[in-house]
Amino acid sequence: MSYVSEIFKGLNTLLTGMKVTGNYFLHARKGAITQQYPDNRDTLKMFERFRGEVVMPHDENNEHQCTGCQKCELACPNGSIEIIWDRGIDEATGKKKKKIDRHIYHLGMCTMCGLCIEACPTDAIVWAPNFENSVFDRTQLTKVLNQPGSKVKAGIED
Amino acid sequence: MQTEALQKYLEAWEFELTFGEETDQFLNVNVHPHQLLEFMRKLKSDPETYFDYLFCLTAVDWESTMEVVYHLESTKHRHILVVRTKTDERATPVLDSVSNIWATAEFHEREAFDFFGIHFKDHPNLKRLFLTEDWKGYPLRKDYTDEANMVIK
Amino acid sequence: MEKTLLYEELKSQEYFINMGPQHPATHGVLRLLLTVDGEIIKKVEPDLGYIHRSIEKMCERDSYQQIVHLTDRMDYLSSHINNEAVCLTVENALQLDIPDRVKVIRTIIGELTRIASHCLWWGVIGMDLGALSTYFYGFRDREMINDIFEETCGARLTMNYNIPGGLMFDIHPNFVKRTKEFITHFRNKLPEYDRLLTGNIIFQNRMKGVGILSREDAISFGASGPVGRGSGYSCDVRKHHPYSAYDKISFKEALQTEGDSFARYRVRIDEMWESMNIIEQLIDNIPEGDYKVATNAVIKLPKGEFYQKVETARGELGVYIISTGTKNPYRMKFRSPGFSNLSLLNHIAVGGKIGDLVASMATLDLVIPDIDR
Amino acid sequence: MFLKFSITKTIHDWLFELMPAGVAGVVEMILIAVVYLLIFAVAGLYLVLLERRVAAWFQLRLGPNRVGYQGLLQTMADALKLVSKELTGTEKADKFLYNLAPYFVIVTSLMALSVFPFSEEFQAFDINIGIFFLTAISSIGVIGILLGGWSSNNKFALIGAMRSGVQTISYELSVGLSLLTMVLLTESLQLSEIVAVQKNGWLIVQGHIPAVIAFVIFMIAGTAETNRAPFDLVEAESELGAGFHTEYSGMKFAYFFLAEFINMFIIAAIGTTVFFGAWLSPFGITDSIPWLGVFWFLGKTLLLVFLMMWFRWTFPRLRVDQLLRLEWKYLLPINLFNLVFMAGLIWLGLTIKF
Repeated sequence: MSYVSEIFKGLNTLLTGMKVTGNYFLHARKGAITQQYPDNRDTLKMFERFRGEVVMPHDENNEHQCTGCQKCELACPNGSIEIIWDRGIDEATGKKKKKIDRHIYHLGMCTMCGLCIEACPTDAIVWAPNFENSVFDRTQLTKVLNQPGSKVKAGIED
Repeated sequence: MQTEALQKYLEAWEFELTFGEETDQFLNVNVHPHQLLEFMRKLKSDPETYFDYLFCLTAVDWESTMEVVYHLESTKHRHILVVRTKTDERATPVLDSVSNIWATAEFHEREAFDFFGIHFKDHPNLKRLFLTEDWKGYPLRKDYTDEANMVIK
Repeated sequence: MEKTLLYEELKSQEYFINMGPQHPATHGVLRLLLTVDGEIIKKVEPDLGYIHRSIEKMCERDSYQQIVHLTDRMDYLSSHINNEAVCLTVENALQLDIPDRVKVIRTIIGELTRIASHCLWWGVIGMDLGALSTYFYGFRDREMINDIFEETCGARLTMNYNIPGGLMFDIHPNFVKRTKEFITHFRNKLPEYDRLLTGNIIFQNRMKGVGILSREDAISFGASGPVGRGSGYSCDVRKHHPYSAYDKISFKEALQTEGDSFARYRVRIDEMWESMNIIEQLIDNIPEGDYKVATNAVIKLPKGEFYQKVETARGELGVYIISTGTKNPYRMKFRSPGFSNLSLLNHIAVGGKIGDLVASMATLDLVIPDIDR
Repeated sequence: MFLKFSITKTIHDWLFELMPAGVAGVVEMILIAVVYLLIFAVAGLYLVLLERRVAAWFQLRLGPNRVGYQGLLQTMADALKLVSKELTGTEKADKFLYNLAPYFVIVTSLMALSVFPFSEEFQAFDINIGIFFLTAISSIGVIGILLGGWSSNNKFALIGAMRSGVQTISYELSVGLSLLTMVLLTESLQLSEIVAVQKNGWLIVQGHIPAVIAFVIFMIAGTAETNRAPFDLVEAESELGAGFHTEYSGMKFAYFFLAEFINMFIIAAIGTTVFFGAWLSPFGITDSIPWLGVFWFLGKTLLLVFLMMWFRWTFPRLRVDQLLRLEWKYLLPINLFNLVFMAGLIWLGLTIKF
C-alpha cells in the first residue's frame, strides 16, 4: 500500500509546487519585477549615495574646491586619478601656491571603492549618480574633472 | 587546552621545538623539517591535542628562507596551534607533504607549490593548480618579476 | 576464446569530458576534467586559475585601506563580510576600540549579505536542477537587499563599506525601515521556497543521498560553512570564535547530520531563518555613537602576525597578515572557504551520475573568484 | 485514398474538373502539403512566442514585447535571424548524417499533424489506423536526435542522444498503453470514429476513473516523449550545455527547436482528440456552427500545451536513472493494471454515457 500512498504523496508535492507558480502566473500583470530600462529613463532615479562616477562640482563662478593636495591620487588603489599641477601665485596673498592644471580621472580603471572621496579634505570631488557610462571608444573614459578656465575657490585650504 | 598548558604538553614530547613569543595571537611552534611529518601525525593522533582541522596552510618567502605555516584547530578541544617549518633551500625547497594526514592539505600544498615553488614529498598530485604548466617562476616569491603583468607602485 | 573477444569489444571505455570553463553549471570559469564511464563519474579534477588575479600579491603593495576593496572581488556574494574580515584583522592588530554601533551595523549588514547570497544560491540550485523559475524568485528577494545596500553605501555588490576603524559613512536614515520591510516580506516568501522546491518529490530524489560527505571527511577536507554543517560538524565561526556583535546575540547554529546534498540545502534554508532572527534582534537597538574611530592616514601595523576568522555565506574565511611594521603587509593570505570546499568535490562526486555532480556542485555553492583569488 | 474533403469540396471538384484525375490528385496533395506547412511553420513560431510569454509570466517578467504589438512579431524576427545565420558545424562530424538529422525530426513532426481532426471537415487524412500511425510516427523523431547527437562528434551531444534513445523507447510504451486503454472504449483506431464515439460524452467522462489515470500517465509520458522539462535530459542545459544540438546552428538548429514545439502541440492534440472530444464543443453548445470546431480543438489543445508549459517552469529535472525508474516501476505497472481495469469496466458496462 505504501506504493500507492507514495505516488499520491509525490503527486501532491508536485501540485503544491504548481500552485506556487500558478499563483504567480495569475498575478503576472502587476507582479513583474523587471524594468523596461531605456523606456523608464525619465522616472529612473538612483539613490543619492549611488556610486556612478567621480565628478568635481563647480559653482556658478566656475570655481571648484580642489587644492591639488593629491591625497586622492595617493588613496586610489589602482591609479585612476592623476593630478597635473604646478605652482602658481595666489592672488589674495601673493604667495606661491600649489594649483591644479588638470585633474584626470580614468573611469575605465575605477573600481568605485570611494577611497578618494573619503580622503579628500576639501570635499572637492563627489559621487555622481550617473550610471550610463558606456562609450564607443575607451579613450572617452578618461575624463578631466576640472572645467577649463576654472580655479580654486577662495579660502579653501587643505 | 589553554596556550600555556598546550605549550607545556608539547614540550614534553621528544621533538626539537622552539616556541613563539607570548604576545602572539596563537601558540606558535617551530619544528625542524625532518621532524615535521612525525610531529604532525602525533598532533593529530594524540587524544590530548587532537588537531584534526587544518584550516590554513600557507608559505612565506623570508628572502633567505622559505617557511610553511600550518594553522591547526581541534574540533574537540577548540584550541589552535600554529606550526611553522623553515627551510634554507630556496631553489627547490623540499618538505614533507601532510596531505595524508589532512585531506585539505592536498589542494593547499598544490597552491603553495604553484606560487612558492615548494615541493612536497609524497604528494599525490603535485602540479600547477592555478597557473599553466609551462609558467616560469613562482609569482608570490619576493624576487619574482614580471614586467608585463605586474603593476608596481 | 571468441567469448572473451566479444567481451573485450563490449567493455565500456572511460572517456574524458571537459566541463567548463564555459559551462552553465560551473557558475563561472571553473574547468572540471571529468573521467566518465557512460554516465557514471570516475574522477573529477578541477582546473583553476582562469580568473586568478593574485590578490595576495597585490595586497603586498597596497596600503591597508586599499586592501579592503580588493576583498570585494574575492567572494563577491559576501563582499561585506570579506571587508569586515580584513578590517577586523587590522583593528585587532592596532588594538582599536571599535564603537558598538559599528559592530551592530556590521553584523546586520553581514547577515543581510548572507541572506542575499543564499537567495541567489537558492535561485541557482533550482536552475541547475532544471527548475528555472526559482532563479527569478530568488533574485526578487535578493534585489530588495541590494537596494538596501545601494541606498546605504552606494554600491550593490562590491560594497567597500568598511574601512579599518569602522564604516565609511553612517547608515542611511531609511535603512532600518527598509530592513524591517524586507524581513516581513521575506518571512512570507521563505515558506514559498519550501513549497516550490524543498518539498518537491523530484527535487528530493535528486538531492537525498547524493554527494554524501561524512563528518570525519568534512573536517579532514577542511569543509566549512553550510557544507561542514550539513555533515553534522559544528563549524560556525560566529559561535566558536565570535566577532563583531555575535557574542551579544542568541542564535542557533543550523546543523544537519545526513551529510548529503539535501542536508546542505536544509542548512542554508535554516540559516536564512536564523539570519532573519539575528537581524530582528539587532535592528531595533542599534546603539548611538560614532560610526568610526579615527586612524592614521597611513596605517602601519605592528610587527607580527594576525589571523582573523569570519563566517561568510560560504564558510570560514581566514585573513592572515604577516606584518614587518611597514605600511604594507609583508604577506597576506586569504584562506577562502570555496577553495577547501572545492577540494572535496572529487570525493563526493565519484560514483554518481553527471546529474549528481551538478547537484552536489550546486550545494557546495562555489564562487569561482573566491577560489581563484 | 482516405481523403475526406467537404469544406474544400469546391476546390476538390474544380481541380478534378480541370485536369485528369491522376494529375488532380497529385496537385491536391501538394496543395494540402503547402497549406499544412505554412500553417504549422507559423503555428510553431507562435508556440515559441507563447512559451516565452508564459514563462515570463511565471517568472515575474514581461517577456518579449518589443517587436510588433506585444511582441507578436518577435519569433518571426528570430526566425529571420536564424535563416540568415551561418551554418557552422564540427569539422570531424559525419557530414551526411549530421545534415540529415534535423530533417528527420521536423518531417516526422509535420507528418503527424496531418491526421488530426481539426473540425468535422478539416482533416487531411482520416486513416483507419490513426492512433497507431501517430504513435509510430512520433517515435521516429528520436532517430533524428540520435543521429544528430552521434554524428556531431561531440561528447555532450552523444550523451544527450543516448539519453534521448533510452527515454523515448521507454516512454513510448506508456504513451501507447494509455492510448490503448482509451481505444478499448472507442473500439476503433480511426480518429474520426473516436470523435464520433465522444458525441455521447468525452472519453475522459465516459471512462471516468481509468480514463483520468490514463490521461495523467499520458501527459507525463507525453511530456517525456517530447523531451521537455522535467524530462529534458536530452538537452539538460546545466549538465550537457545544449545536449544533442550543441553543434547545430542557424536553420538546422531552428528545425530542432521548431520540431520540439510542434511535438508538444502534437502530444496535446492527441490528448485533445482522445480524451477531450477533439472539435466537439462541451455539451454540444455550438453544434450548429461546424466551423467553430477548429476553435474548440485549438482551445483545448492550447490548454494542454499550457499545462505542459506549467510543468516545465515549475519542476526540476529528473536524473536519468530516476527517469527510467519512474517509467518501469510506476507508470508501466499502473498502466497495465489500468488497461485491465478499463476492460473490466467495459465488460460490466460501467462506463458513463449520455
